[in-house]
Amino acid sequence: MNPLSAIWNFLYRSFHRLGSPREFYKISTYATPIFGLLFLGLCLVGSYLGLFVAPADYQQGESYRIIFVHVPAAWLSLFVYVVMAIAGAIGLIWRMKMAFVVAICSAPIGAAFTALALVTGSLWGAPIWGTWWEWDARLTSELILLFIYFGVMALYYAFEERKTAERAMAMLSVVGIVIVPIIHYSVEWWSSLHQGATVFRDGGPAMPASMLTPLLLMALGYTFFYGYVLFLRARNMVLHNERKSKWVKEMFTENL
Amino acid sequence: MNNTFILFYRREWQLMFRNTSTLVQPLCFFVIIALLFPFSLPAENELLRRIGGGVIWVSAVLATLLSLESMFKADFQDGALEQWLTHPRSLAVAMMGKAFAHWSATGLLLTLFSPVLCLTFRIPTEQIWVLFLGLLLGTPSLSLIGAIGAALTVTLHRGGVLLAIIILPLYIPILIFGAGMITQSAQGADIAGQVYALLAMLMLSITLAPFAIAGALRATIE
Amino acid sequence: MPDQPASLIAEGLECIRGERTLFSNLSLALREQQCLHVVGANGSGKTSLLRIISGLNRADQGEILWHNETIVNNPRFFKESTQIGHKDGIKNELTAAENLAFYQQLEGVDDESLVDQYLAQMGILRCADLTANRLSFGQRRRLAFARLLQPIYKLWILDEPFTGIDVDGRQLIENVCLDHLNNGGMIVLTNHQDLQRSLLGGHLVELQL
Amino acid sequence: MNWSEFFHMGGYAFYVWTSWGLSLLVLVWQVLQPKLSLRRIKRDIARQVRREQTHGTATN
Repeated sequence: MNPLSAIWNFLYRSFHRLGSPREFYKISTYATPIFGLLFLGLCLVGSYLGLFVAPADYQQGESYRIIFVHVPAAWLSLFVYVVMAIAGAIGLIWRMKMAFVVAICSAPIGAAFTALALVTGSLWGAPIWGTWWEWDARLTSELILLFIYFGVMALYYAFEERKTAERAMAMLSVVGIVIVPIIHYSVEWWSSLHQGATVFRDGGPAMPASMLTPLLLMALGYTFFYGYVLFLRARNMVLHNERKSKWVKEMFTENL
Repeated sequence: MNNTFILFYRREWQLMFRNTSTLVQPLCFFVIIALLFPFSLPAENELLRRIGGGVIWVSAVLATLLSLESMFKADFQDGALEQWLTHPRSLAVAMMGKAFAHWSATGLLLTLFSPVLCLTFRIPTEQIWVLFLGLLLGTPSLSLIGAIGAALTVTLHRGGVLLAIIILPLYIPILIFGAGMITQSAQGADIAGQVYALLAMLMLSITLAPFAIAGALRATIE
Repeated sequence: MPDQPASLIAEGLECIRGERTLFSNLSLALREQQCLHVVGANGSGKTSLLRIISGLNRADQGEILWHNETIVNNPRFFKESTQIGHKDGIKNELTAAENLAFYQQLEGVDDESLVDQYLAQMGILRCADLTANRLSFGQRRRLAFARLLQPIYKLWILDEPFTGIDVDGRQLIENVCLDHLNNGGMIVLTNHQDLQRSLLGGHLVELQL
Repeated sequence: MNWSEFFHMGGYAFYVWTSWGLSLLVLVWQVLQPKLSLRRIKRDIARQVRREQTHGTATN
């Protein structure tokens, strides 16, 4: 067997195994703590480098250190949405139970990080722009994204029948993924009318490595954190959804 | 009469003319909302002229939203939707016919009436045409995108507020470009960019929204 | 023709609503000229089964075959089958004739004389120009059935077709069903009462849920 | 390094520490919430299993 098809077969089988709630539960028992430890390690190192090692910015002074919590949160707000929409699409197309679970468990995490990105952005803006809220393209589209997250969650909780709720919510997140980039560009165009030059004085890509390294570490750590919490939430949901099935009951009979 | 789009479009018109309140209500709502603004603002003609375009756009969005909730309600309650779902005709094309009928009864009507409202806001003639063009290009997208939300909430008893939460964020690009056109033209700037943007969004919603509507109906009716 | 192959086959159907399993491992086969009577207590999943057979809902397990092909996304099945549920798909604002004409146009036919013929067959021709909200419940039921008379439908799926109509109406609908079966059609229906003594008795297959 | 200087953050202490503090709060809450609801779910399932074993009936 050639290596490519071996890899493909492995991926295909793991995909299918993860598709079964029981297998997911078994595999995630080991995967969850690994994600948690990776998050903890990366973010501790990132925080240390960001707070103690990285030098002060020559324009913004120490205030720029907000970047190390703001940018990762903003990154997650988008990344989680993409994962949610892709999982929703997979669920709709292949009628896969676990894909819906991933999509639904992602929504509150994404909303939390979107809100965090907004608040930290505002806290950063206050000393630098001199105002808590600026109709800046990034802040504004982040706010709209938060409302889309709220819409997705509200739609899910509006239905009584779980299967209907899952499909409706997945459908909306897929529609959202088409419109979110359009919203972003329209807001960008609009805010360029609104306030002339961009507020962020372009430090540009010329960020020194001493600042870039902790930023990347934090972003990566946050991403693992998302995986960690996603596993925690998904395991809860699987247990609850499958509480009538034999394997869950057996798990609890042993404990009794 | 074998074209699904025409069949459903004609049927919607037939139903709307039997029940003329569905035709009149969104238009009345549109005018009343727009007229609330002059009452709540300082009586300055210059201010009205500057905000008039935006106010009319917001009113158009709200009037569309108001009419969306009933879009599939009757068809769901009397079982017509279930007949279409189990029919070999393309549900997406049928729903496009329905969405365009909805647009003709709300968006198009509002657009045709908007010049009169512009006069009350003392908007100059050349900007009246800019607003007219913007509404003409933007309101079909409002109906098509809104229909997705209407389809998602059709089985819910109190879906009205939820529908607004779902749909209003998605309306923002259309609002930005539509209202932006008037601001631009008031400053004497070129509006071609916004026209193209609205056209692009219209094309996108015509090609994708019908499938999303059909998918949403299949997802929620089951 | 008992040796004829079954047109409608269901294998290993399972339906879960909420947390409850309504039925599982349910199989059935239906030949031409047969009428499947689904029997069961309230809440036993009769309506769910009918919705699954008509393609409105997807079964949680198992599949349904129409002439040996799955009914999922199968245009032939949706062309040849039709269903009347608790909701009849009739528009209050339109007249009886207009309602029927739309369902005819949906099948690509536009023939007013046929509309009149079907209405006459169901005994409601004199109501043709009344809007549907002015029809009595029985007349409305007959109007819903007039749609089934289109020859394109081979399989009728009827949820409680005999509730709420008078003796004459029931007689008429039984006759219409009998004609359909004798012409090689098939029916799947639910009904509270026993149907053995009805006109359909000779064609009946019972399925206990 | 001087600690009081570090906490002072060049005069931006409020903004920087509020941002970091809130981030920490959100992270902790995100972990805590599913852990707490897991206890509730486990209790519910245990109760359901117990009922089925003692009374032999499936509950909904």
